[in-house]
Amino acid sequence: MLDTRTETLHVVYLARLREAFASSGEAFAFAGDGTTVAEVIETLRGRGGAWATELAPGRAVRIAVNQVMASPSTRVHAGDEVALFPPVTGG
Amino acid sequence: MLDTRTETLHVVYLARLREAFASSGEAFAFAGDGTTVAEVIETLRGRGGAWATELAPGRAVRIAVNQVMASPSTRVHAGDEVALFPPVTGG
Amino acid sequence: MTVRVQQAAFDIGDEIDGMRAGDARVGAIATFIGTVRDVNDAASVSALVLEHYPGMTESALGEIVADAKSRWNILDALVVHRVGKLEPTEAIVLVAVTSAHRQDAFAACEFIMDFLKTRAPFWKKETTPAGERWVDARQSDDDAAARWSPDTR
Amino acid sequence: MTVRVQQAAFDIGDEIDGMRAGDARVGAIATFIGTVRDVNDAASVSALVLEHYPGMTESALGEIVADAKSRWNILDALVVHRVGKLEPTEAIVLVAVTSAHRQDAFAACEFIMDFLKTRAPFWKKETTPAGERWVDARQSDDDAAARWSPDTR
Repeated sequence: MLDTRTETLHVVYLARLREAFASSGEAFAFAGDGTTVAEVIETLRGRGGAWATELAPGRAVRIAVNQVMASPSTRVHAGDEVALFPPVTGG
Repeated sequence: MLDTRTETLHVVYLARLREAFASSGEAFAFAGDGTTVAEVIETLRGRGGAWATELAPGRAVRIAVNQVMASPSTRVHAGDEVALFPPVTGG
Repeated sequence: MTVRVQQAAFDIGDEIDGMRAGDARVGAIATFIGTVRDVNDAASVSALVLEHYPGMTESALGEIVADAKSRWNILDALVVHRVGKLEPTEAIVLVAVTSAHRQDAFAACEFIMDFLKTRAPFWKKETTPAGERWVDARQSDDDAAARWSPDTR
Repeated sequence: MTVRVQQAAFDIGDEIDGMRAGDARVGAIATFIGTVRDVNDAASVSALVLEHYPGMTESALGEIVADAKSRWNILDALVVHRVGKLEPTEAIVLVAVTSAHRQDAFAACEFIMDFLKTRAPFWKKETTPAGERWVDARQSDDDAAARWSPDTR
Protein backbone atom coordinates (compact mmCIF):
# COMPACT_ATOMS: atom_id res chain seq x y z
CA MET A 1 0.00 0.00 0.00
CA LEU A 2 1.14 3.52 -0.85
CA ASP A 3 2.41 5.57 2.08
CA THR A 4 0.41 8.77 1.58
CA ARG A 5 2.87 10.59 3.85
CA THR A 6 5.15 10.84 0.85
CA GLU A 7 2.88 13.57 -0.54
CA THR A 8 4.33 16.99 0.13
CA LEU A 9 3.29 20.60 0.06
CA HIS A 10 5.43 23.67 0.50
CA VAL A 11 4.81 25.72 3.64
CA VAL A 12 5.89 29.38 3.66
CA TYR A 13 6.38 31.49 6.81
CA LEU A 14 6.32 35.27 6.61
CA ALA A 15 7.08 38.29 8.81
CA ARG A 16 6.86 37.55 12.56
CA LEU A 17 6.35 33.81 11.93
CA ARG A 18 9.42 33.61 9.69
CA GLU A 19 11.49 35.16 12.47
CA ALA A 20 9.97 33.08 15.27
CA PHE A 21 10.49 29.81 13.37
CA ALA A 22 13.88 30.92 12.00
CA SER A 23 12.63 29.58 8.68
CA SER A 24 11.16 31.05 5.53
CA GLY A 25 9.54 27.74 4.66
CA GLU A 26 9.91 24.02 4.27
CA ALA A 27 8.68 20.96 2.46
CA PHE A 28 5.91 19.41 4.52
CA ALA A 29 4.86 15.74 4.25
CA PHE A 30 1.13 15.20 4.74
CA ALA A 31 -1.62 12.63 4.38
CA GLY A 32 -2.74 13.77 0.94
CA ASP A 33 -5.97 15.12 -0.52
CA GLY A 34 -8.66 15.91 2.00
CA THR A 35 -6.26 17.33 4.56
CA THR A 36 -7.22 20.83 5.73
CA VAL A 37 -4.97 23.77 6.54
CA ALA A 38 -6.18 23.44 10.16
CA GLU A 39 -4.71 19.93 10.25
CA VAL A 40 -1.40 21.16 8.85
CA ILE A 41 -1.28 23.86 11.53
CA GLU A 42 -2.17 21.32 14.22
CA THR A 43 0.81 19.17 13.18
CA LEU A 44 3.17 22.17 13.22
CA ARG A 45 1.89 23.22 16.64
CA GLY A 46 2.79 19.77 17.94
CA ARG A 47 6.48 20.63 17.47
CA GLY A 48 6.28 22.75 20.64
CA GLY A 49 8.45 25.81 21.32
CA ALA A 50 7.85 28.78 19.04
CA TRP A 51 5.50 26.59 16.97
CA ALA A 52 3.21 26.01 19.92
CA THR A 53 3.36 29.67 20.94
CA GLU A 54 2.86 31.34 17.57
CA LEU A 55 0.23 28.87 16.34
CA ALA A 56 -1.63 28.58 19.66
CA PRO A 57 -5.42 28.60 19.32
CA GLY A 58 -6.55 32.22 19.58
CA ARG A 59 -3.41 33.66 17.96
CA ALA A 60 -4.35 35.49 14.75
CA VAL A 61 -2.76 33.53 11.90
CA ARG A 62 -3.67 34.26 8.31
CA ILE A 63 -3.48 31.69 5.55
CA ALA A 64 -2.92 31.77 1.81
CA VAL A 65 -3.06 28.66 -0.37
CA ASN A 66 -1.34 29.01 -3.73
CA GLN A 67 -1.08 32.75 -3.03
CA VAL A 68 -4.80 33.28 -2.55
CA MET A 69 -6.29 34.09 0.86
CA ALA A 70 -7.71 30.94 2.41
CA SER A 71 -9.15 29.69 5.69
CA PRO A 72 -8.42 26.85 8.16
CA SER A 73 -11.03 24.70 6.45
CA THR A 74 -9.40 25.01 3.01
CA ARG A 75 -8.27 21.57 1.72
CA VAL A 76 -4.75 21.22 0.43
CA HIS A 77 -3.26 19.03 -2.27
CA ALA A 78 0.20 17.74 -3.17
CA GLY A 79 2.38 20.55 -4.47
CA ASP A 80 0.30 23.35 -2.94
CA GLU A 81 2.01 26.39 -1.46
CA VAL A 82 0.56 27.06 1.99
CA ALA A 83 1.60 30.40 3.52
CA LEU A 84 1.13 31.24 7.19
CA PHE A 85 1.51 34.84 8.36
CA PRO A 86 0.24 37.41 10.88
CA PRO A 87 -2.55 39.84 9.96
CA VAL A 88 -1.22 42.20 7.29
CA THR A 89 -0.06 45.72 8.14
CA GLY A 90 0.85 47.39 4.85
CA GLY A 91 -0.33 50.66 3.37
CA MET B 1 -38.01 115.00 6.30
CA LEU B 2 -35.06 112.88 5.11
CA ASP B 3 -35.61 111.07 1.83
CA THR B 4 -34.50 107.56 2.83
CA ARG B 5 -34.12 106.65 -0.86
CA THR B 6 -30.75 108.43 -0.78
CA GLU B 7 -29.28 105.46 1.09
CA THR B 8 -27.37 103.20 -1.30
CA LEU B 9 -25.93 99.75 -1.43
CA HIS B 10 -23.78 98.21 -4.11
CA VAL B 11 -25.31 95.39 -6.10
CA VAL B 12 -22.99 92.94 -7.90
CA TYR B 13 -24.02 90.62 -10.76
CA LEU B 14 -21.97 87.57 -11.60
CA ALA B 15 -21.73 84.90 -14.30
CA ARG B 16 -24.98 84.38 -16.24
CA LEU B 17 -26.67 87.32 -14.48
CA ARG B 18 -23.79 89.66 -15.34
CA GLU B 19 -24.19 88.72 -19.00
CA ALA B 20 -27.98 88.87 -19.00
CA PHE B 21 -28.02 92.34 -17.39
CA ALA B 22 -24.96 93.51 -19.36
CA SER B 23 -23.73 94.89 -16.05
CA SER B 24 -21.26 93.75 -13.41
CA GLY B 25 -22.99 95.87 -10.78
CA GLU B 26 -24.47 99.22 -9.84
CA ALA B 27 -25.20 101.57 -7.00
CA PHE B 28 -28.73 100.87 -5.79
CA ALA B 29 -30.87 103.39 -3.89
CA PHE B 30 -33.10 101.78 -1.27
CA ALA B 31 -35.35 102.57 1.68
CA GLY B 32 -32.68 102.02 4.34
CA ASP B 33 -32.26 99.67 7.29
CA GLY B 34 -34.88 96.97 7.54
CA THR B 35 -35.02 96.33 3.82
CA THR B 36 -34.52 92.67 2.90
CA VAL B 37 -32.66 91.21 -0.06
CA ALA B 38 -36.02 89.87 -1.27
CA GLU B 39 -37.28 93.47 -1.51
CA VAL B 40 -34.19 94.53 -3.45
CA ILE B 41 -34.73 91.66 -5.88
CA GLU B 42 -38.42 92.56 -6.19
CA THR B 43 -37.48 96.13 -7.21
CA LEU B 44 -34.96 94.86 -9.78
CA ARG B 45 -37.49 92.42 -11.19
CA GLY B 46 -39.85 95.36 -11.76
CA ARG B 47 -37.51 96.69 -14.45
CA GLY B 48 -38.85 93.98 -16.78
CA GLY B 49 -36.87 92.40 -19.64
CA ALA B 50 -33.90 90.30 -18.59
CA TRP B 51 -34.47 91.41 -15.00
CA ALA B 52 -37.95 89.95 -14.93
CA THR B 53 -36.77 86.76 -16.64
CA GLU B 54 -33.61 86.04 -14.66
CA LEU B 55 -35.10 87.05 -11.30
CA ALA B 56 -38.51 85.44 -11.87
CA PRO B 57 -39.85 83.58 -8.84
CA GLY B 58 -38.68 80.00 -9.10
CA ARG B 59 -35.38 80.84 -10.84
CA ALA B 60 -32.47 79.75 -8.67
CA VAL B 61 -30.68 82.93 -7.58
CA ARG B 62 -28.00 82.83 -4.91
CA ILE B 63 -27.21 85.77 -2.68
CA ALA B 64 -24.13 86.98 -0.83
CA VAL B 65 -24.17 90.04 1.43
CA ASN B 66 -20.74 91.53 2.08
CA GLN B 67 -19.24 88.42 0.50
CA VAL B 68 -20.91 85.94 2.82
CA MET B 69 -23.67 83.60 1.64
CA ALA B 70 -27.05 85.06 2.60
CA SER B 71 -30.76 84.45 2.01
CA PRO B 72 -33.72 86.47 0.70
CA SER B 73 -34.69 87.38 4.27
CA THR B 74 -31.27 88.88 5.08
CA ARG B 75 -31.59 92.60 5.94
CA VAL B 76 -29.31 95.03 4.16
CA HIS B 77 -27.78 98.33 5.31
CA ALA B 78 -26.29 101.37 3.62
CA GLY B 79 -22.95 100.55 2.04
CA ASP B 80 -23.55 96.78 1.90
CA GLU B 81 -22.35 94.77 -1.08
CA VAL B 82 -25.20 92.55 -2.28
CA ALA B 83 -24.18 89.95 -4.88
CA LEU B 84 -26.69 88.02 -6.99
CA PHE B 85 -25.55 84.98 -8.94
CA PRO B 86 -26.64 81.56 -10.22
CA PRO B 87 -25.90 78.39 -8.25
CA VAL B 88 -22.14 77.88 -8.24
CA THR B 89 -20.47 75.36 -10.56
CA GLY B 90 -16.78 75.33 -9.66
CA GLY B 91 -14.51 72.46 -8.73
CA MET C 1 -4.32 75.80 5.94
CA THR C 2 -3.88 77.47 2.55
CA VAL C 3 -6.32 78.49 -0.16
CA ARG C 4 -5.23 79.96 -3.47
CA VAL C 5 -7.10 81.15 -6.54
CA GLN C 6 -4.96 81.60 -9.62
CA GLN C 7 -4.91 81.62 -13.41
CA ALA C 8 -1.64 79.72 -13.66
CA ALA C 9 -1.39 75.95 -13.87
CA PHE C 10 -0.03 74.22 -10.78
CA ASP C 11 2.28 71.24 -10.34
CA ILE C 12 0.46 68.53 -8.42
CA GLY C 13 3.61 66.88 -7.08
CA ASP C 14 5.14 70.17 -5.94
CA GLU C 15 1.94 71.22 -4.19
CA ILE C 16 1.64 67.94 -2.29
CA ASP C 17 5.34 67.82 -1.40
CA GLY C 18 5.23 71.42 -0.24
CA MET C 19 2.37 70.98 2.17
CA ARG C 20 3.72 67.87 3.88
CA ALA C 21 7.41 68.79 3.74
CA GLY C 22 9.24 67.66 6.83
CA ASP C 23 6.12 66.97 8.89
CA ALA C 24 6.70 63.46 10.25
CA ARG C 25 3.34 63.53 12.05
CA VAL C 26 1.71 63.02 8.65
CA GLY C 27 0.74 59.42 7.90
CA ALA C 28 -1.98 60.04 5.33
CA ILE C 29 -2.51 62.45 2.46
CA ALA C 30 -5.82 62.40 0.62
CA THR C 31 -6.04 64.50 -2.51
CA PHE C 32 -8.57 65.32 -5.14
CA ILE C 33 -7.90 66.81 -8.55
CA GLY C 34 -10.74 68.02 -10.75
CA THR C 35 -9.92 68.17 -14.46
CA VAL C 36 -11.63 69.48 -17.60
CA ARG C 37 -13.48 66.76 -19.52
CA ASP C 38 -14.02 66.98 -23.26
CA VAL C 39 -17.69 66.13 -22.92
CA ASN C 40 -20.47 67.33 -20.61
CA ASP C 41 -24.23 66.86 -20.75
CA ALA C 42 -23.95 65.07 -24.10
CA ALA C 43 -22.03 67.87 -25.85
CA SER C 44 -18.34 67.95 -26.69
CA VAL C 45 -16.44 70.66 -24.86
CA SER C 46 -13.39 72.36 -26.40
CA ALA C 47 -12.73 74.89 -23.61
CA LEU C 48 -13.93 76.08 -20.24
CA VAL C 49 -13.84 79.55 -18.74
CA LEU C 50 -13.88 79.73 -14.94
CA GLU C 51 -15.29 82.94 -13.51
CA HIS C 52 -15.27 83.76 -9.81
CA TYR C 53 -16.27 86.46 -7.33
CA PRO C 54 -12.86 87.80 -6.37
CA GLY C 55 -13.80 89.42 -3.09
CA MET C 56 -15.53 86.36 -1.76
CA THR C 57 -13.73 83.33 -3.18
CA GLU C 58 -10.80 83.04 -0.78
CA SER C 59 -12.92 83.72 2.29
CA ALA C 60 -15.55 81.16 1.24
CA LEU C 61 -12.85 78.54 0.66
CA GLY C 62 -11.14 79.47 3.93
CA GLU C 63 -14.38 78.94 5.82
CA ILE C 64 -14.92 75.52 4.25
CA VAL C 65 -11.39 74.47 5.19
CA ALA C 66 -11.79 75.78 8.75
CA ASP C 67 -15.05 73.86 9.04
CA ALA C 68 -13.28 70.67 7.92
CA LYS C 69 -10.56 71.24 10.50
CA SER C 70 -13.14 71.60 13.24
CA ARG C 71 -14.80 68.30 12.26
CA TRP C 72 -11.82 66.02 11.71
CA ASN C 73 -8.39 65.51 13.15
CA ILE C 74 -6.37 66.88 10.27
CA LEU C 75 -2.92 68.46 10.20
CA ASP C 76 -3.14 70.68 7.13
CA ALA C 77 -5.32 71.36 4.12
CA LEU C 78 -4.62 72.99 0.78
CA VAL C 79 -7.06 74.21 -1.86
CA VAL C 80 -5.81 75.55 -5.20
CA HIS C 81 -8.49 76.58 -7.71
CA ARG C 82 -7.81 77.96 -11.15
CA VAL C 83 -9.78 80.68 -12.95
CA GLY C 84 -9.74 81.86 -16.54
CA LYS C 85 -9.61 79.74 -19.70
CA LEU C 86 -8.85 76.02 -19.44
CA GLU C 87 -8.74 73.21 -21.97
CA PRO C 88 -9.69 69.53 -21.69
CA THR C 89 -7.34 67.51 -19.44
CA GLU C 90 -6.17 70.64 -17.57
CA ALA C 91 -6.49 70.57 -13.79
CA ILE C 92 -9.13 72.93 -12.36
CA VAL C 93 -8.83 72.30 -8.66
CA LEU C 94 -6.58 70.52 -6.17
CA VAL C 95 -7.64 69.68 -2.63
CA ALA C 96 -5.06 67.99 -0.39
CA VAL C 97 -5.49 67.07 3.26
CA THR C 98 -2.86 65.65 5.62
CA SER C 99 -3.60 63.71 8.78
CA ALA C 100 -2.10 61.04 11.01
CA HIS C 101 -4.65 58.47 9.79
CA ARG C 102 -6.42 57.95 6.50
CA GLN C 103 -10.06 58.14 7.61
CA ASP C 104 -9.76 61.77 8.70
CA ALA C 105 -7.86 62.73 5.56
CA PHE C 106 -10.38 61.07 3.21
CA ALA C 107 -13.44 62.47 4.97
CA ALA C 108 -12.09 66.02 5.18
CA CYS C 109 -11.00 65.97 1.53
CA GLU C 110 -14.41 64.80 0.35
CA PHE C 111 -16.16 67.31 2.62
CA ILE C 112 -14.10 70.20 1.25
CA MET C 113 -14.92 69.18 -2.34
CA ASP C 114 -18.63 68.81 -1.63
CA PHE C 115 -18.83 72.29 -0.11
CA LEU C 116 -16.54 73.84 -2.68
CA LYS C 117 -18.97 72.56 -5.30
CA THR C 118 -21.98 74.17 -3.60
CA ARG C 119 -20.61 77.16 -1.64
CA ALA C 120 -17.55 78.61 -3.35
CA PRO C 121 -18.40 81.32 -5.92
CA PHE C 122 -17.05 79.85 -9.15
CA TRP C 123 -18.95 79.46 -12.41
CA LYS C 124 -18.06 77.46 -15.51
CA LYS C 125 -18.83 78.45 -19.06
CA GLU C 126 -18.26 75.81 -21.72
CA THR C 127 -17.43 76.17 -25.39
CA THR C 128 -19.36 73.56 -27.38
CA PRO C 129 -20.02 73.13 -31.12
CA ALA C 130 -23.33 74.98 -30.55
CA GLY C 131 -21.59 77.93 -28.90
CA GLU C 132 -20.87 78.98 -25.35
CA ARG C 133 -23.10 77.97 -22.46
CA TRP C 134 -23.08 78.33 -18.70
CA VAL C 135 -22.82 75.01 -16.92
CA ASP C 136 -25.89 74.17 -14.85
CA ALA C 137 -25.53 73.28 -11.19
CA ARG C 138 -26.24 69.62 -10.39
CA GLN C 139 -28.77 68.40 -7.87
CA SER C 140 -26.32 65.59 -7.08
CA ASP C 141 -23.85 68.18 -5.75
CA ASP C 142 -26.46 69.62 -3.39
CA ASP C 143 -27.26 66.10 -2.23
CA ALA C 144 -23.58 65.37 -1.63
CA ALA C 145 -23.16 68.47 0.53
CA ALA C 146 -26.34 67.69 2.46
CA ARG C 147 -24.79 64.44 3.67
CA TRP C 148 -22.56 66.43 6.03
CA SER C 149 -25.20 67.87 8.34
CA PRO C 150 -23.60 68.98 11.64
CA ASP C 151 -24.65 65.84 13.51
CA THR C 152 -23.36 63.43 10.87
CA ARG C 153 -19.82 62.16 11.22
CA MET D 1 -5.24 49.25 -14.06
CA THR D 2 -1.67 49.02 -12.79
CA VAL D 3 -0.18 47.65 -9.58
CA ARG D 4 3.51 47.89 -8.77
CA VAL D 5 5.62 46.77 -5.81
CA GLN D 6 9.06 48.34 -5.65
CA GLN D 7 11.92 49.36 -3.38
CA ALA D 8 12.54 52.65 -5.15
CA ALA D 9 10.86 55.89 -4.18
CA PHE D 10 8.26 57.19 -6.63
CA ASP D 11 7.40 60.68 -7.82
CA ILE D 12 3.80 61.43 -6.92
CA GLY D 13 3.31 64.05 -9.64
CA ASP D 14 4.80 61.85 -12.37
CA GLU D 15 2.65 58.88 -11.32
CA ILE D 16 -0.56 60.90 -11.40
CA ASP D 17 0.30 62.65 -14.65
CA GLY D 18 1.25 59.33 -16.22
CA MET D 19 -2.01 57.60 -15.46
CA ARG D 20 -4.30 60.36 -16.68
CA ALA D 21 -2.15 61.52 -19.58
CA GLY D 22 -4.25 62.58 -22.52
CA ASP D 23 -7.48 61.00 -21.30
CA ALA D 24 -10.04 63.79 -21.60
CA ARG D 25 -12.79 61.53 -20.24
CA VAL D 26 -11.21 62.02 -16.80
CA GLY D 27 -12.92 64.67 -14.67
CA ALA D 28 -11.85 63.47 -11.24
CA ILE D 29 -8.70 61.99 -9.74
CA ALA D 30 -8.79 60.82 -6.13
CA THR D 31 -5.47 59.84 -4.62
CA PHE D 32 -4.17 58.58 -1.34
CA ILE D 33 -0.58 58.60 -0.14
CA GLY D 34 0.47 56.75 2.99
CA THR D 35 3.67 58.04 4.60
CA VAL D 36 5.95 56.93 7.44
CA ARG D 37 5.20 58.72 10.72
CA ASP D 38 7.89 59.25 13.37
CA VAL D 39 5.61 57.98 16.12
CA ASN D 40 3.32 54.95 16.45
CA ASP D 41 1.58 53.44 19.46
CA ALA D 42 3.28 55.93 21.80
CA ALA D 43 6.84 55.09 20.68
CA SER D 44 9.09 57.14 18.44
CA VAL D 45 9.92 55.44 15.15
CA SER D 46 13.23 56.01 13.37
CA ALA D 47 12.74 53.56 10.51
CA LEU D 48 10.33 51.07 9.01
CA VAL D 49 11.02 47.88 7.09
CA LEU D 50 8.28 46.70 4.76
CA GLU D 51 8.24 42.96 4.06
CA HIS D 52 5.90 41.32 1.57
CA TYR D 53 5.01 37.96 0.07
CA PRO D 54 6.47 38.34 -3.41
CA GLY D 55 4.44 35.67 -5.16
CA MET D 56 1.13 36.95 -3.87
CA THR D 57 1.40 40.70 -3.52
CA GLU D 58 0.73 41.81 -7.07
CA SER D 59 -2.12 39.34 -7.58
CA ALA D 60 -3.78 40.36 -4.29
CA LEU D 61 -3.54 44.03 -5.25
CA GLY D 62 -4.76 43.28 -8.76
CA GLU D 63 -7.83 41.55 -7.37
CA ILE D 64 -8.65 44.49 -5.09
CA VAL D 65 -8.38 46.90 -8.01
CA ALA D 66 -10.52 44.66 -10.23
CA ASP D 67 -13.12 44.49 -7.47
CA ALA D 68 -13.15 48.31 -7.24
CA LYS D 69 -13.62 48.53 -11.01
CA SER D 70 -16.59 46.19 -10.85
CA ARG D 71 -18.26 48.29 -8.15
CA TRP D 72 -17.74 51.83 -9.40
CA ASN D 73 -17.61 53.61 -12.70
CA ILE D 74 -13.90 54.30 -12.82
CA LEU D 75 -11.58 54.80 -15.77
CA ASP D 76 -8.24 53.71 -14.31
CA ALA D 77 -6.58 52.85 -11.02
CA LEU D 78 -2.96 52.76 -9.96
CA VAL D 79 -1.41 51.21 -6.85
CA VAL D 80 2.30 51.65 -6.09
CA HIS D 81 3.56 50.11 -2.84
CA ARG D 82 7.12 50.25 -1.61
CA VAL D 83 9.02 47.49 0.22
CA GLY D 84 12.32 47.52 2.08
CA LYS D 85 13.63 50.14 4.49
CA LEU D 86 11.87 53.50 4.75
CA GLU D 87 12.36 56.54 6.96
CA PRO D 88 9.87 58.98 8.47
CA THR D 89 8.14 61.24 5.89
CA GLU D 90 8.85 58.77 3.06
CA ALA D 91 5.87 57.65 0.99
CA ILE D 92 4.89 54.00 1.46
CA VAL D 93 1.92 53.69 -0.87
CA LEU D 94 0.12 55.62 -3.57
CA VAL D 95 -3.40 54.82 -4.74
CA ALA D 96 -4.82 56.93 -7.55
CA VAL D 97 -8.20 56.48 -9.24
CA THR D 98 -9.57 58.35 -12.25
CA SER D 99 -13.23 58.72 -13.11
CA ALA D 100 -15.62 61.06 -14.88
CA HIS D 101 -17.11 62.17 -11.55
CA ARG D 102 -15.70 62.57 -8.08
CA GLN D 103 -17.99 60.25 -6.10
CA ASP D 104 -16.81 57.16 -7.96
CA ALA D 105 -13.16 58.19 -7.70
CA PHE D 106 -13.34 58.88 -3.97
CA ALA D 107 -15.24 55.70 -3.12
CA ALA D 108 -13.00 53.44 -5.20
CA CYS D 109 -9.83 55.01 -3.77
CA GLU D 110 -11.02 54.54 -0.21
CA PHE D 111 -12.17 50.99 -0.97
CA ILE D 112 -8.79 50.05 -2.43
CA MET D 113 -6.98 51.42 0.63
CA ASP D 114 -9.29 49.62 3.07
CA PHE D 115 -8.73 46.27 1.36
CA LEU D 116 -5.03 46.86 0.79
CA LYS D 117 -4.76 47.36 4.57
CA THR D 118 -6.50 44.06 5.34
CA ARG D 119 -5.85 41.80 2.31
CA ALA D 120 -2.52 42.66 0.71
CA PRO D 121 0.42 40.68 2.14
CA PHE D 122 2.65 43.44 3.53
CA TRP D 123 4.06 43.64 7.05
CA LYS D 124 5.75 46.54 8.82
CA LYS D 125 8.56 46.30 11.31
CA GLU D 126 9.44 49.46 13.21
CA THR D 127 12.72 50.55 14.74
CA THR D 128 12.03 52.24 18.10
CA PRO D 129 14.34 53.23 20.99
CA ALA D 130 13.43 49.88 22.62
CA GLY D 131 14.45 47.93 19.53
CA GLU D 132 12.66 46.48 16.53
CA ARG D 133 9.04 45.39 16.68
CA TRP D 134 6.42 44.10 14.28
CA VAL D 135 3.50 46.49 13.88
CA ASP D 136 0.22 45.05 15.13
CA ALA D 137 -2.81 45.02 12.86
CA ARG D 138 -5.56 47.41 13.89
CA GLN D 139 -9.15 46.44 14.55
CA SER D 140 -10.15 49.77 12.99
CA ASP D 141 -8.76 48.56 9.64
CA ASP D 142 -10.90 45.42 9.76
CA ASP D 143 -13.90 47.57 10.60
CA ALA D 144 -13.14 49.89 7.69
CA ALA D 145 -12.99 47.00 5.22
CA ALA D 146 -16.18 45.49 6.63
CA ARG D 147 -18.10 48.63 5.59
CA TRP D 148 -17.91 47.53 1.97
CA SER D 149 -20.05 44.40 2.11
CA PRO D 150 -21.24 43.42 -1.38
CA ASP D 151 -24.68 44.96 -0.94
CA THR D 152 -23.37 48.29 0.36
CA ARG D 153 -22.71 50.99 -2.20
